Amino acid sequence: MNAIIEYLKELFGGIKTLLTGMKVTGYYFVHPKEITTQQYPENRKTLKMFDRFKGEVSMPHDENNQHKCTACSICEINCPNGSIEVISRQVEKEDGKKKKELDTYIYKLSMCTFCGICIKVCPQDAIVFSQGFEHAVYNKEKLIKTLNKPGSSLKEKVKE
Amino acid sequence: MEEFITNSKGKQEEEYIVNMGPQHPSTHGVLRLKISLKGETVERIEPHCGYIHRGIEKMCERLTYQQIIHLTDRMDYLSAHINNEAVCLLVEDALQIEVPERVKYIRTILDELTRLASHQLWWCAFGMDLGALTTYFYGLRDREHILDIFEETTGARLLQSFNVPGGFMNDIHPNFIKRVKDFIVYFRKKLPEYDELLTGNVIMKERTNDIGILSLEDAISYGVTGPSGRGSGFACDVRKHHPYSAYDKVEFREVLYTKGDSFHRYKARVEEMWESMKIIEQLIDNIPEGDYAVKMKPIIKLPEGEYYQRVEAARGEFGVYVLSTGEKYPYRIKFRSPNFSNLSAINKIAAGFKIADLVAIGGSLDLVIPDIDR
Amino acid sequence: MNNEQLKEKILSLDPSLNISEGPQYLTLSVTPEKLHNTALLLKNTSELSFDYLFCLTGNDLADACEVVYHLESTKHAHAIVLKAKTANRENALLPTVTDIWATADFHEREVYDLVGITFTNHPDMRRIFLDEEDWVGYPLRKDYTDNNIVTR
Amino acid sequence: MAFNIYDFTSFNQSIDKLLYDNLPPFWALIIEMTLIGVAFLLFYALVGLFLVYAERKVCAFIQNRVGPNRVGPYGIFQTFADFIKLLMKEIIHIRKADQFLFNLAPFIVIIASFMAIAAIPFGLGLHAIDFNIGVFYVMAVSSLGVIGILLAGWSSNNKYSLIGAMRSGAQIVSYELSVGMSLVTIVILAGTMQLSEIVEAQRNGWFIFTGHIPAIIAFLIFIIAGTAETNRGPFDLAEAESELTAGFHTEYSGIKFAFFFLAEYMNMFIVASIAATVFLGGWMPLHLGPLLTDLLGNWSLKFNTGVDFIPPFFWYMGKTLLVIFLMMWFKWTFPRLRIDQLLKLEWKYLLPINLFNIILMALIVLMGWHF
Repeated sequence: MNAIIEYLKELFGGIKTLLTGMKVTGYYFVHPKEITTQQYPENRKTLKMFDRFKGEVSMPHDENNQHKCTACSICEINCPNGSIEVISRQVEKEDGKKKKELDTYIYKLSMCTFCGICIKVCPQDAIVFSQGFEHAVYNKEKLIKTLNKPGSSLKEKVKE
Repeated sequence: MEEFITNSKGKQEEEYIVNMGPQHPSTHGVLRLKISLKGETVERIEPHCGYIHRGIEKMCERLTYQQIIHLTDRMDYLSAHINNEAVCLLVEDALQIEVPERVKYIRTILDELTRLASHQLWWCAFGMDLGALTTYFYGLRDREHILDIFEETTGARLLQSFNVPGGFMNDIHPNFIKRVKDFIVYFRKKLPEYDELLTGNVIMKERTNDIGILSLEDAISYGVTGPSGRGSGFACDVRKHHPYSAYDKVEFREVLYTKGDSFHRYKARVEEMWESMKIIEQLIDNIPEGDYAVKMKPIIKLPEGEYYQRVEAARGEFGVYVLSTGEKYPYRIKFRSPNFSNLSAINKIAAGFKIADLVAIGGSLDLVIPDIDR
Repeated sequence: MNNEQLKEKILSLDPSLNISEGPQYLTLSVTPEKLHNTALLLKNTSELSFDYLFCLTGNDLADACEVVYHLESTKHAHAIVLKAKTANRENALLPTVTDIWATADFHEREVYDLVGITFTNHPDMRRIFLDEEDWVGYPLRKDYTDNNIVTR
Repeated sequence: MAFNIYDFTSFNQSIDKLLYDNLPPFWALIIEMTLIGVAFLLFYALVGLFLVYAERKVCAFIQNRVGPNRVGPYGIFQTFADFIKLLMKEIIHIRKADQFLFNLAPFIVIIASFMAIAAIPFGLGLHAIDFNIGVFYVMAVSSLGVIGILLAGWSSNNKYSLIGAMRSGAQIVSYELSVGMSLVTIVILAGTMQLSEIVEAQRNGWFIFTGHIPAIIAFLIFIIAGTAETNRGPFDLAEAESELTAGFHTEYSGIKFAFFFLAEYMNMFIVASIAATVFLGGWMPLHLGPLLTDLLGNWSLKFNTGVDFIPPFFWYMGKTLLVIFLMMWFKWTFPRLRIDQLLKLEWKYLLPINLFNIILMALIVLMGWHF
């Protein structure tokens, strides 16, 4: 007799646990409001990434097309993957002194691991992370970016 | 494939060898398990790793200590923050820098959030290994909340690289505390659902109870740590036994189970989620004011000597061994990854069980393959 | 047991051992010949009972190879570092400790693979990560060169 | 009865008459068969496509997500898109596979399910063939599919496939018993094996109500065993994607895989159909039995006439979909069983309960304790 009770207990206990599980899934089936899926390409307009999101390295330019980079190459030295290349040129000033100036700031997105060291070490805060995350391109060459805009120059006040 | 074994009657039998992986849904990555089968029963398992070996230790020999941190993310990507912290703690200890209390508190909170996120993902994947596909989406849904917290404060969802020697890259986001609190309230409601859906389920119990038993002695001998080891009763929680950061200031229980089967490994992890929430609750209101980082020299050189730092990653004990010659690069760095040791025990655990059990055992060990291969 | 007592205890068991104090752990340096016996001693002496090998590292030093064993006792919660230097680099040989701590199985294979120290009596001395058949050299050796190494 | 307005018998007979009057009997028969075949093929394809879509939506909602919503409104054309994709995919030829059997296997699976569907009454007069041993026929035919699965597993020359196929064999051999026994329980109550008569016998109350306790038990067992027979979760050991990647159809691609896929859903449909027919009254509307009629009087008569205006086909489909939903709910909730547990469930629980249940049903029928 005990064996039969044991058997039935096992049976109904098992069925009960199964029903508990079905209750959970059933709840979500009848509560479509719980769905949290984001409809990505549609919500592009309203989608806002967090301020600190590490999308890609970028160099902010002000309205006069001026940036803050002094071409000191600290970011290049600190980058663990060699994804930054700072090319500088020597310019002669009015007073005859030679001065190093940024020529091209090459950023290889394909090699970047988003560790954020370059931005942390930059003494001028010339580079920041921008929030763009749609990096997919058809050509790998497009991932090599020049961060300073053509014709841009160094912002006055950070010069010495 | 042409391997023969001789059975008791002296007759030669062909072994039925199945390669599970490198592409297989339940190895969670590029691990290859060479399994000798007899019917459905697993006779012997031979793990073949190295499919995602990147030579991180070699790469680190050419990187400064700040730069090493971002590579530690990429070993156990599910406990990225904890791995970062290990290197930072090692450097701080070696240079005898006392980091601000604020940093310690926040590190501990982020550690536990990482652990929670990792265990949530494990729970998803474990359910899937057993064939309950719905668990995956529930777990990921809840994990999303933690990832949002990470994203807001650290700027990345998975590979944060938020720690630097001496503190953090940045201070926590103003919303951080509120978000964490909201999450705890939310997750305290959702976690019982996990139990209802999977833990209590009779099929799940049948599938895991008394399956893949790892005795305490074997757990210690194989160095199976983390919840997998604690499921066997191995008191190996580094947070408890060698406290770092703010773990000495919080009350929490080291979750210990005794049987060492898949179910107890499972329970240990689920319990740990509760404990993690407890730890976060104790700290979140008391984050002291202060700096988020100590000013460090731009070039860090560790004094000559050997250093070792242990932390409790989500899957077990994570260790960093550094042999320094006083240069800015480490002469030799070794990462003791928990999964590597946990994997080594798989033959011991799973031999003699069915092939379906092997999947359950693999799930309960919660292996992360890049952490094995490094 | 703290480091002082540990040192005394170990020296009382085998006075010939060479113990130095590091910043974190006691360091016990042994020759390859004595490694296995010392390991057994550390594991089986009940006051020591170092039953948990939590890290096994192979180092390539300039003149020799070295294996560092980080040991802990789960019973007494004390830890020690055991070190063994091979006689030379070219033919680096050490006895295995797999029979004492099972976790050494994989770790020693890793060391063999990357540092090139062969462990005698190991049940399965094969490369673990790299290709057994066509990989030349041991990557973690200091003189290892590879055209694919990217220099920044 | 009002549902007689939806009687297809006269319609069918008029077509039959038309054909036989104008054509020689042989050609009339051929054309008749072709018409029915085409109708069933269309129905088969549509139901298959719909079920795939339904499963994806149901599992999406259960899993707290949206599901397909890109192709067409609410993604209803998603399965069409998938089907076109499968048609266009390359059929990979496996070296060292037994080509003949490898190609044959999907057809066996699909033909077995196709044959079973012929005997199911979709409505009054909507019946391809009305065997007097309908229940027996459906059982016999629907279990032929396992031969295809075994062949697929063996001929693929893949170890996972072979394990999957062997599991499937063991599974079907044991669960066939439960399916049969639970149907026998109802056959005892109905006193016939002809499906149309079984439906007819449920005019005043479905068997699940009139047969009460043993019928409900038999229904539950049938659902469980039926799920197992169709290799669906939690009994999807033959596929077991986390263990055996995809089990017996690991090596299949393109349209051949689509056959397996379709057959799985059709088998589910057939099992649900039989459950609906045998337990839930088939196309018979929900009528309040004499007991309730006494209780409610006039109202129940009005109710009975009212529901009769819903076409029988909708009743049938509604019930079938309900059972299918139940099976989907199972699949997306439970973990998979292990092979030995699967057999344990059958031999330790379902079979003894079933045997006991048959005796109970026989007793009830003998004593007239049913409604």
